[in-house]
Parts: sequence; structure tokens; C-alpha cells
Amino acid sequence: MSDETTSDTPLDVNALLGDADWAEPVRRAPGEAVLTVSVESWEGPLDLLLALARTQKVDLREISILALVEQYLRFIEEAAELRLELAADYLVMAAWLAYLKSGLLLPKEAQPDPSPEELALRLHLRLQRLEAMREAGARLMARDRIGRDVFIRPAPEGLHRPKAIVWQASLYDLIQAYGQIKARTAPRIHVVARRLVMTLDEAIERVSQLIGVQIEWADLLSFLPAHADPQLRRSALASSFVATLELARLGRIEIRQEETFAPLYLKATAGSSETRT
Amino acid sequence: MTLTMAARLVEAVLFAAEGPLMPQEIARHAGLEESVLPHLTALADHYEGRGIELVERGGRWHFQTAADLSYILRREREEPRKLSRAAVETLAIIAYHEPVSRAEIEAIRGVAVAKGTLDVLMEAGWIRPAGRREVPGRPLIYATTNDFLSHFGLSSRRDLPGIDDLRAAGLLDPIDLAMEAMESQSLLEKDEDED
Amino acid sequence: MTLTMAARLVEAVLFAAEGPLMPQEIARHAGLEESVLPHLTALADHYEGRGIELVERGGRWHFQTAADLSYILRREREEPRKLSRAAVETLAIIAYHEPVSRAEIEAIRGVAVAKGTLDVLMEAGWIRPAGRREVPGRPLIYATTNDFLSHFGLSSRRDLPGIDDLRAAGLLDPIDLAMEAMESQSLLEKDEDED
Repeated sequence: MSDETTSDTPLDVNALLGDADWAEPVRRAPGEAVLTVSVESWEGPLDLLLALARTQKVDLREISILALVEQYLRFIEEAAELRLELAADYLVMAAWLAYLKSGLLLPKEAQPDPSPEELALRLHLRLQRLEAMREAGARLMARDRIGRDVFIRPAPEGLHRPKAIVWQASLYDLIQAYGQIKARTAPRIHVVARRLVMTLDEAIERVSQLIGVQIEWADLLSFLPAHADPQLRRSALASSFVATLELARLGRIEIRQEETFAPLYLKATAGSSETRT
Repeated sequence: MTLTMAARLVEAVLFAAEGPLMPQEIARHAGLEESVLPHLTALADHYEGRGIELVERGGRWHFQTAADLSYILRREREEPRKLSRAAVETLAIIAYHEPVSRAEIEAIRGVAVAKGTLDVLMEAGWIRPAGRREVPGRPLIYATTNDFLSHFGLSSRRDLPGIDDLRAAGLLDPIDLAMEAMESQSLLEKDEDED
Repeated sequence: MTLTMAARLVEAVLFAAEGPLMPQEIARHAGLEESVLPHLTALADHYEGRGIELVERGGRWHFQTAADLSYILRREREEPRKLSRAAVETLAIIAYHEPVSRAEIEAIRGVAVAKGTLDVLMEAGWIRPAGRREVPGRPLIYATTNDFLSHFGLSSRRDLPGIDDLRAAGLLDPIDLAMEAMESQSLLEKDEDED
């Protein structure tokens, strides 16, 4: 049975999508038979594999894994041709299946360990389990459900209770509240795009060190890092200016300026380099 | 008694109704063309002397508990009260961190805890004083009770989902930080009022 | 049918209750010393083929409208919560495999459990944390609730559709176990061949 379905069955994408009621609708421009289905229609490669396995139209226990591998690889190829976005896990699965296929085609004695047969069997079992749960879910949802098929009394009188006040809260309320407290009070990690800055502390350190070797008046600009990025240079200028004011307040340097907006000149006050440290 | 399909439908509609229904309404809900009155009187006879009775009041029909058995019912119709947000949060912190003092609860919540909040939880039977912390001031510490476990269907406190589980379940997402901040702000104000 | 006083009380208690009740609770509310189980089964028989039925779900009893009337009654009601495909599958996996960890759910589905999936099921009251698996990392495990049984009309998990067949086919076993079983099976056959 499985032999009939191997290799040469053309991949009928339309049938595939037709079967999958949950798939995104196939959108077609008029007069154009282009498949524009998003891979997001499938919940991961296993889901896609199961959908492909269904197109073999046999009992899942009898599908040919080799045929399935080829169907999957062809689908991925077509998707690539149609330039669909493929998530990484689909490509990882494709690589693994390609490996599996080459293993399955090897003569028995040359097969690596674990044997490709074993890997194929594992894949088979996974598909069967997923399918079983999918069917179970559908059967569960089709049962007579309270509020849809059967009804209970909407406003019963209620029974006598020993306690005067009945406080209500569900486990969900409880753990949701805890989650929100944690979300609210946890130190939030803000990832700020790295900006080149010189902090005030760094600037004070730097100006203090450089001023120690300056005997003459020197332009503030000469204290800035020479080959810095323009952004860092701006930050350094601002910080160094504030650092200068701070050092002047501490009496460690003197500042001189000819007129408004003119260059700022600084030098160490006499003896300040000794008082440092 | 074997009922006809029509009578069964009438019975089901009355049972699932939010309130007393007029015969025309019953017929419409049951999808019946015929008059439902014969079915109603037959059903009323059938329920005679049972735990439930079918009664007609001002042209509307409804099931009720047999009058002579009404002592099993709640006398005063007290509304089950929903625990306040502050109380749920406080309870959650006690459950996750027990035993904890009030100051510790406040530190975790980031908001003051009103005295009334702990009282409510104690009245509900979910928390209990569990001794004192041997630190200056010897503050009272709180823990959860067995009633707490049974009410929330837990076999032990270890059943509570951990932080990783909460994150995976999507419960740690700061859904809307601004909203949250506003909410906790108003909680703070409310708690202060309560004091 | 004429009911005894005890049966009338049981009927009235069930009728007035706000949710499904365990036999002990029914006895307590009805003020009965004796076991109420015989009354419950007698009442359930009595309601057979009526518009209302008395059912047992996970050891708790409640009245509901007869399932075969759903085609009439359902039209007027709005569909209860619509679950995503992921949520339906996750619920099925938890129900058929319980208790089960998130990693085990993911192994079956082949994709990560999206945030909000377990959340939705927990909010519906259908699943609950059920302790932790004693393996490295001590993952939280999930199980279904009594509300789940009531909602889907199941007396117990044994009533889950097809669960016996699935178990017999080994489809509820982890893959490693299935592989081992198959290996020992084939070894056995080989031994027999050699004999």
C-alpha cells in the first residue's frame, strides 16, 4: 500500500489546503495560479508534516515515511521558490529529513547509528500521537457541553451555608494576582540602545588627571578624547564642562573665559596636584 | 411517567429559564406551534408532592423548591462577595512567601496593606497568625490555612506555579504598564483611606 | 411517583444548589444521616427520558437539560467560549495524559506552548496545577478539574472519548516507552523464529 504512494505522487497543494480547514485561505489574483499561503498556517513543522501525511490518503499507520520526507522537502522547495518566509525550525526539519532520507536510501550495512529506520519510526510515532490528540480534542469539543447543548439552572436559589459571608476567589485569581505583583514590582530590565557617553564621574576623573600635568592655561577642548566618535565627543564636552565647574568649586582648578561663548581655559591651582589623592 | 417530546421540551425550557415564563414564551423557546398549557398543567400535576414544584404566578410559570422544604434554602439572599484586588494580592503574597509579616507583604507589593485586608482574609479562614518574627518589634507573621488549600484545590503550597510557570503562562507580562501603575496608585489611595 | 421525604429533600437540594454536589454535601444540606446514594440513583432513573436529567460528574451530582433536546435549545444560546486550535489540543493532551508537564505537552505538539494557552484553560476553570514532577527542574504538572468533567459531560476521565483504545494502542505512552516495547517485541519474535 505504501509503495503506491511513494515518490511520484505530485504534491497537490490545493488538495492539501482544502483538507486543512484551519489553513489560511488561498488567495489568488485573477487569472493567476499562484500559491500565497503563509507557513504560519501550520503550527510548526510537525503540524505541516501531519497535514502532508494526510494527503497520502491512507491510514496514518501505513504512510510511507520516505514519501512523506519527499513531500516535505518539495513543499519547502516550492515555498522557497514562491519566496515565502520560512521560519528556522522548518528549515531545521528539512535538513534533518534530508539526512534521514539519505540514510534510508543507504544499503543496510552502511547505515549510521541510530539507524534511519529507528529515526523514521520515531517520526511516525510522533505523528500518530499528535493526530490522536487532535482527534481527541475534536471529539471532546463535540460533546454535549454545558451552556451550549445542555443547560443548568441559571439562577438557583442557593443552599443554606454555615458562614455569613462567602468570600470568593479562584486559584486563577490568586496566581494571576501574584503574576501581576511580580510584573509590577520586579526590577525591570530596560535594554537601552547603547549610547556613547562620558559620565560626570568619568569626566571629573579625566579632567583631574589631565589638569595635573597642565601648567599653562589650556582650552577645555584639549581635555576631550582626541579620536572619539562625534556623539561621544558631545557627551564628553558636556560632562567635562560640568566637571570643570565642580573642580573649580572644590578649588582645584581655575577657569578663564575672554567673553561669552569664547573658549574656556583652565589650569590647576597652585599645589592642587599635591593635595589630590 | 413517560412524557411526550413536547412536554419534555417544555420541562427543559422551564428548567433552563432565567425567570418565570409566559406560555407563549415557553412555546417559542421550545419551538412548538401548539398551546403548551396542557403540558404545563400535566407537568404541574406530575410534580405535586415532589421536592420541586411547578407553579404559576400572574400568568408566568416557573419551577421552585417545594414550599415545605424551603428551610434548606438560604434565608437571607446574601451575595457571595468577591475578594478585593488588594486582598487577592495580599493572599497571593502570603501563599507564596509564608510566613510573612505585614511589613514584608508591603515590601513585596510595593503598596501599604490596610489592616482590614488581613482581617477579611482571616475571616474567610484562609490565613492565620503564625507566631512572631524574632526581630526588633517582634512583628506578627501570617501563613495560609488548610481551608485555603482546600478552597483553591491545592494539595500543598508546592502546587502553586513558580515564576517560570507564570511567565510561560503569560501571567508575568506587564500587559499595560501605565494601566498597572495607575491601578496600583489607586489601590494605594484606597488602602490609605481604609486605614 | 410518590417520593419519600428523604428523596424529596435530595431532589430539592440538587435543584436549589448553585453547583454540582457530592453525596456527603447533599446529605448535610438535606439534614440526612443516611447515605443519599440510593436516592440519587432512584431519582436518576426516574428522570430518565424526561426533559431534565440527573447526572454524576467526577463524583458530584447535578441536574441539567436532556442532551437530546440540544438541537432545539441550542439555537437561542450563544456559543460558549471558543478555543483556539492550540488550546483544544493542549486541553486534550492534558486530559488524556494527566498529570502532564508543559515540556511533555510540547513534545507531543512539536511546538512551544504559547503564552496564554494554559492561561485561557486555567481561566475557564478546566485545568489546574497538580503538583510537581520529581525530576530535575521539578516542573509543574497540570491536570483537569471537576468543572472540566461537568462541562464536557463526563462522569470521570474513563469516559474520555476513545481513551481505552488510545491506551491500548500505546498512543498515550511516551515515544521512548513505545520504542522499547517494540524492540522487546521484535526480540521476542526473533527468539521465536530461532526456536
